[in-house]
Amino acid sequence: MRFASEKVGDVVVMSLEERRLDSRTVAEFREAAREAFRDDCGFYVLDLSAVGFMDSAGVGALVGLLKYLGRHRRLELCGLKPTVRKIFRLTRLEKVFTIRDSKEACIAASRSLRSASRARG
Amino acid sequence: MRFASEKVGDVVVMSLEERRLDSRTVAEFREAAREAFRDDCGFYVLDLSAVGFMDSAGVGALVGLLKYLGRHRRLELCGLKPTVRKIFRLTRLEKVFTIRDSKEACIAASRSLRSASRARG
Amino acid sequence: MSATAGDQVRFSIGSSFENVATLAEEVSDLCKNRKVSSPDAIDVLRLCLAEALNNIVEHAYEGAEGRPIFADVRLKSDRYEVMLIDEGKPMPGGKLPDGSCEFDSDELDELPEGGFGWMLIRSQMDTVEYERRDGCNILRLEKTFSA
Amino acid sequence: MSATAGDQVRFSIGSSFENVATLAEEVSDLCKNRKVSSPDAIDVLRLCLAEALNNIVEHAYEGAEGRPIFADVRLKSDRYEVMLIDEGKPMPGGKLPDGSCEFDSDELDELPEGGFGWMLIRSQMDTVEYERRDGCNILRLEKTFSA
Ligand SMILES: Nc1ncnc2c1ncn2[C@@H]1O[C@H](COP(=O)(O)OP(=O)(O)O)[C@@H](O)[C@H]1O
Ligand SMILES: Nc1ncnc2c1ncn2[C@@H]1O[C@H](COP(=O)(O)OP(=O)(O)O)[C@@H](O)[C@H]1O
Repeated sequence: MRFASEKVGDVVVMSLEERRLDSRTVAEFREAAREAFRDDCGFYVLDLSAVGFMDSAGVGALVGLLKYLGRHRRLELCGLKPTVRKIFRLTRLEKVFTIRDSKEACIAASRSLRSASRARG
Repeated sequence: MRFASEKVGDVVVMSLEERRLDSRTVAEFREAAREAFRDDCGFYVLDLSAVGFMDSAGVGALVGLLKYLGRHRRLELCGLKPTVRKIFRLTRLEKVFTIRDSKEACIAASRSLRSASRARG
Repeated sequence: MSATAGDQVRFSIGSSFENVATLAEEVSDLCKNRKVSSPDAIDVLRLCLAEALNNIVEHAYEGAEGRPIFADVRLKSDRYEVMLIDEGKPMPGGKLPDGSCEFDSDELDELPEGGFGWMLIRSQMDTVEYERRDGCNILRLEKTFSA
Repeated sequence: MSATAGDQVRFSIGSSFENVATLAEEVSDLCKNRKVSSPDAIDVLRLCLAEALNNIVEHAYEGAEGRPIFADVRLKSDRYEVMLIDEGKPMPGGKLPDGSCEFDSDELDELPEGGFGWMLIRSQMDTVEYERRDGCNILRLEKTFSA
């Protein structure tokens, strides 16, 4: 599973570089995501803009990742192509995930989240 | 049948702008070629660089064109892709046609032919 | 391709996850060649076939490779119909899973990680019919659409 | 796609020049999906199928549309085999034209404008077999190649 990962401030961004996230690639994806997100930073972004085909196994693996990261680490998705976006709608998982247009939008969200919690703290 | 035609000196060049010269398009091709070559100049070039698929009907139509132009008008072919070139080899029609790499090569040939005949005349 | 009564393509493959993924792509390519008019409808068919075929390999054949799967495909510019036939285990209870998948989106630990396949098929196809006949599972998917 | 005994695709179409041209493209696409290793061999198959199928429409069915044509395709990475079946008129003399096409390249007026089809098929396929059975023409084309 090819991917790029970068750290922008306190955010880890994983960008998949595969065209398929499906039953044949989910096992590899699971491993790759744990590798990319091993840095304990609390805010993770998964950029899916390369993914043109996702199936129920793919969306299932994303639920698995969300559960793996748990309540105290945040996962946001971005770059979903319309066919991929549609799967979230049809499975009603769009209520479970935070989905934004771009990784820049996710990074901006992480900043306002942090300043909000700082203001509170 | 889409094509471009231009006159370079005394040479008429017809460049096919279709990907197929086959049983489905030969009737149109026959008409288009007579249209493009109606100018009575004596030296005609057919540029096939757009053609990716040719079948026996296509090569048959080229023989037809050669016969239509007759002994006193010259036809040269250029820009043949390898798969198209191969058909001329397999049918042994490469001995019947003059085939050059580019239309520039055909135009250069027309010039030396003309100066040769002028020298003779 | 103009549609005549006989226009049909039958794919015969041996079960494996790789073969069924290839088959879903092949049917999509066939849609393009036959001028199925809606790119969205082609995407839908690719996904639904991938889901249904994966279920055949995983559940009907329990992962066994090389067992027969047939896909009969009929395409028109505004409609497709696919029958998938296998000789594996029948559907539980002899009928299609209902494809509902209820969950509480606030209960992270309870979220399902599977079971979305039938939901995706049912929500996108016009017709999904299952029949067990002569030891075979026959699944029929059909959809009409506009360009 | 790994090859199992059952790996086959059967196309059923109604005769027409347009349908057979589409079919030749579809088989080429299938070759790519099934990882037929040689692009040259795919080009050869596309051309030979176009030739053989055009002959069926033109000669076996004398241009009639909507008559049945079947193409059974088996692909491996280094080999393909296609059977074309139609219910039209038999080959003249009950056997394949020999595909020779003699001409004197200096005799412009005598040059043939047709008859190159069988020459292209025979010179590029390893096996070309014809059989008349149960009122059907069965033509088998086969070729093995390296990547
Ligand atoms: N061809 C089949 N034969 C038997 N059972 C099947 C078949 N296809 C699906 N099933 C059943 O359907 C369910 C799988 O549905 P699906 O929504 O695709 O979820 P999953 O992600 O578990 O594959 C399983 O409960 C399985 O028992
Ligand atoms: N399926 C068929 N049924 C009957 N005759 C056929 C069939 N296919 C080819 N033929 C014969 O083959 C010859 C056509 O060969 P071909 O080399 O393709 O030339 P053409 O350019 O005339 O189609 C004709 O003489 C025709 O009688």
